[in-house]
Amino acid sequence: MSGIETWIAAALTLCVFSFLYRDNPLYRFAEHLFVGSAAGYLLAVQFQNVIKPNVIQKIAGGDFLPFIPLAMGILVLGRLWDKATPASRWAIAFYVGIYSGIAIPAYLQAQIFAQLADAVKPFEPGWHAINSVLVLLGFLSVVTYFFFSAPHRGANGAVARVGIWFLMVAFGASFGYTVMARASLLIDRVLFLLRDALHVLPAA
Amino acid sequence: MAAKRPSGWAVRLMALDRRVIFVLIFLATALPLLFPVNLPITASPRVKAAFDTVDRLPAGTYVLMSLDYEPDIKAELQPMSIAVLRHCFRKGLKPIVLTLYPAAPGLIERALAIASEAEGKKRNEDFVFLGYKSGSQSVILGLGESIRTMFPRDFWGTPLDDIPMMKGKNSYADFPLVINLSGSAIADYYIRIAATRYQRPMVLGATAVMATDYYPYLSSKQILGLIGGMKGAAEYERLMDITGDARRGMDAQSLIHVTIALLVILGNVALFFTGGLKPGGSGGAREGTGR
Amino acid sequence: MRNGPLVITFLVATSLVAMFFIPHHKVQEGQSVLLNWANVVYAFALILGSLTLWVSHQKKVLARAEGWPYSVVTLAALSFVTVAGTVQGVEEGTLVNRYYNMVNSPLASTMFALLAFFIASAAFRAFRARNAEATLLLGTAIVMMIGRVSVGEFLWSGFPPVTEWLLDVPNLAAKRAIALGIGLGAISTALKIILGIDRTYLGRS
Amino acid sequence: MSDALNTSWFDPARVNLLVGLAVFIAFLILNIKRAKGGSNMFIRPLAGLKAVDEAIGRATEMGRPVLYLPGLGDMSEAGTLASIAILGRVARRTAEMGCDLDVPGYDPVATTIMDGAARQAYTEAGRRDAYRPGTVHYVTTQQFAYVAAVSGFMLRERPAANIFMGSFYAESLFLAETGNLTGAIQIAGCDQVTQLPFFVCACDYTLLGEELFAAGAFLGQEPVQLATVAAQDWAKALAAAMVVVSLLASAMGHPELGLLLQTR
Repeated sequence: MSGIETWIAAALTLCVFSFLYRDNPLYRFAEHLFVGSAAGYLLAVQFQNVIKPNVIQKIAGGDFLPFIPLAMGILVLGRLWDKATPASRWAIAFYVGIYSGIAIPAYLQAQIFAQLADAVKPFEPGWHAINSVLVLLGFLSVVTYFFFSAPHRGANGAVARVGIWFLMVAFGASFGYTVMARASLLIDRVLFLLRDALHVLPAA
Repeated sequence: MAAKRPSGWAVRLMALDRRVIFVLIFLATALPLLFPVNLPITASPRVKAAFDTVDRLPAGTYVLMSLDYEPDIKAELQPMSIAVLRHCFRKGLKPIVLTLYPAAPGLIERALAIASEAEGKKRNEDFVFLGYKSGSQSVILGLGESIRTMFPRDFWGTPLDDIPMMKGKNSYADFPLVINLSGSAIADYYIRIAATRYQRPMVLGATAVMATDYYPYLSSKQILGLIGGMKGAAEYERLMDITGDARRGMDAQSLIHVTIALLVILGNVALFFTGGLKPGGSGGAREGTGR
Repeated sequence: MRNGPLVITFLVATSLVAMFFIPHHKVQEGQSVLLNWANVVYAFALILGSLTLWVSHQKKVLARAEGWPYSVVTLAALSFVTVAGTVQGVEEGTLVNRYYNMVNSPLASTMFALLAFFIASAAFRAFRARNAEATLLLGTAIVMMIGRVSVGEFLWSGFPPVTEWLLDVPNLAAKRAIALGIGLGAISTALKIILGIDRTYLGRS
Repeated sequence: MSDALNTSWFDPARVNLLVGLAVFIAFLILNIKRAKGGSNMFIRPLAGLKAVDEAIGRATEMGRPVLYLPGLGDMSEAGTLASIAILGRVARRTAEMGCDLDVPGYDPVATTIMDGAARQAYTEAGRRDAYRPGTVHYVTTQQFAYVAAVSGFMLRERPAANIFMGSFYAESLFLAETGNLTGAIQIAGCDQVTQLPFFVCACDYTLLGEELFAAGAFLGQEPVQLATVAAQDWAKALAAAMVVVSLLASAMGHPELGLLLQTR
């Protein structure tokens, strides 16, 4: 980036940081700039990567199949007028059909079978077996916690309570672990301000 | 409420303005950057495994590198790219670099410039940058068949056939190692396609949050090493004996973590002295986990 | 006709489920055609959304509503980036790419970096050892935070293996159970739509 | 592809998935029959959902809006599909109570669909005229631009209740902390495991993981919807039993059972 571009980037960085003090005109400016720029960028990317190659260029090349999605796309725009809204449902129905159809095998394979296949791996010998048993107990107790058809009372309640302990340790671990990633991002931004914009730190 | 009168300092501490916390965090970030003490860094087994995998390759080996991240998470992955590229260059390996994100080429161009300058290497003699291609998963599949179909020209517009070092290199089979440094599900695609379907040895770099999700692939040997986040990059820099942005940030990383941990402890001490720890006591956020 | 959309959803969805089990190349090609069509529908929905975004800010400007000058900023950025990006493209070296690196990218990464501050304030305010469960959560979080950085290793060499154990054992157990439940919940949600039990998406009950 | 074109009409490696799906559909049909036959379908109460009514009530009293955030998932995320169903219920309540609702959208298709769902809810409550165009409105499909806009809304409009339902990612803590600052009642439901700790910390009530998918059924209390939750429970029990049985079998020297779960 050139000098001016670096300064603009630094100024916008500070506008966002000012949000930590409180909402203020600088943040509000950055927010509105960001919304407009992001929406525009997405439109341009969709035009360049989807509409141009998949519709315009294909139709220009004599392939008329893309008229089908084009027609559905125009139906979606029908939402702008009350009268055309029912027609837009056909396109929505197609789109929802696609993604609910994809979701079923995808979740079945990645979330259910993959997890279960991992859960039934035979225990390793020695110390590792203790960990494997703990993972199994944790798994069963958390599954019990998520049982909706039975109230959390009696034996069911007791097992569910163990499940909560496992959940809390998992949440604590996730929280602690995520701190690391977020701190890295902050370090990078402060490094940018101190080194690239203000030159307080020597260049790498 | 407890029988004893809540201590004044404890009550004030509990009502601490969050902006005070923000200032503390900012100082914990900026001070170590300005005045580094260089706390020791030891490499974890997973990063060591990644390093060793690259280190074992004989000079002249071609490595396929896919660097897939956009500027907003560059903090975690850009230092990693630079460190791994420098390692390849130092060992005389030949990285062929590409990206599947439209906003990434600028970052990668910079990483290549820094790494090649530091190790004295030249474009199209020691490395090739293919640039960006849209279609993520289909590109990863396509690389198994023909790199030239996916990337007819390099990033700067030179046809691949005019680059002597690309001669005879056209699919996964020509690369004894695939390296993917990724901030998204692209990592899954490479594991599924390059590492599993095409049986390529693979090293993965990911953000810290993603990293734990990929441990199972290490035990199944689908990936041979895993570099997680800025910390992983710092460990890699340590193994290389170089100092990059990741290592520069590690003191700050430690101090931020310690500050947050101390804040949690302080909050609980204050809560204790206001009697809030008694059952039904006041203070703290309302909680409910849907039980 | 009224049930037409329901029939469309059912037919499209069941064919996609079936395609998952049929590796025949023609079927797989058919699937990519359908996915391509869905991408086009998405692009038009994005145009629709952007139009409504435009209209809502335009209204604010015309009515001189509170904060209308900010809406001018949104409208200006939206029109500039859309026009430049559509005409010239968004690749490296284009105007929009420079603009993206100067505006979008620092804004996004700084917003992202603010999370470090919020994580600290949330930890201070909400991590209170009020009961056994809350104590477990905050204890684990502290061990993880200290244990995974240099200062932790410096204090006690046992920290890194403890953090690994926390991730590999209790964390794995809980996440696995949650994943199973989410998988089943997701499948049943999708089935409800396919079978017409849930019609909210069509604006029906 | 270097391998020849595939011309087979069934992938034998996926037969186990097909069986799994068939079993689940069978569970679903059985339970729907039970429900229609008048069996009492019990679902244990979810504290977070009982609080939804209370939160809308409070917002009405204070004359401030309810903010409903549908998550940052697209239509391929089941969390988004669940969120659409929940929005239908929430909109119905705000319509009945005469409370202002605001739904900023992230995914353009989901936004279009949710606009239809909310409009319908107002019509059913007999308050069609009260539905303000722009109640459900598209913001942008860029994570932190969306966050910037929603945080600004929270601080300026001060909604009395923030309801987060759907797939949330890194923005979870940003939004929940900002909402906490404004003193709103916050109820969250999220299917992204890594984000749950942040919601648990910063919100008053959190639906964990799959509770999000049961929420629509719970709010409606219609027998057929509840039956789908019961079917999920049956499947969970079956899965847990399979894990235990195959571990026992492999301990006795028969690891084959576990291999049935391998997929490709």
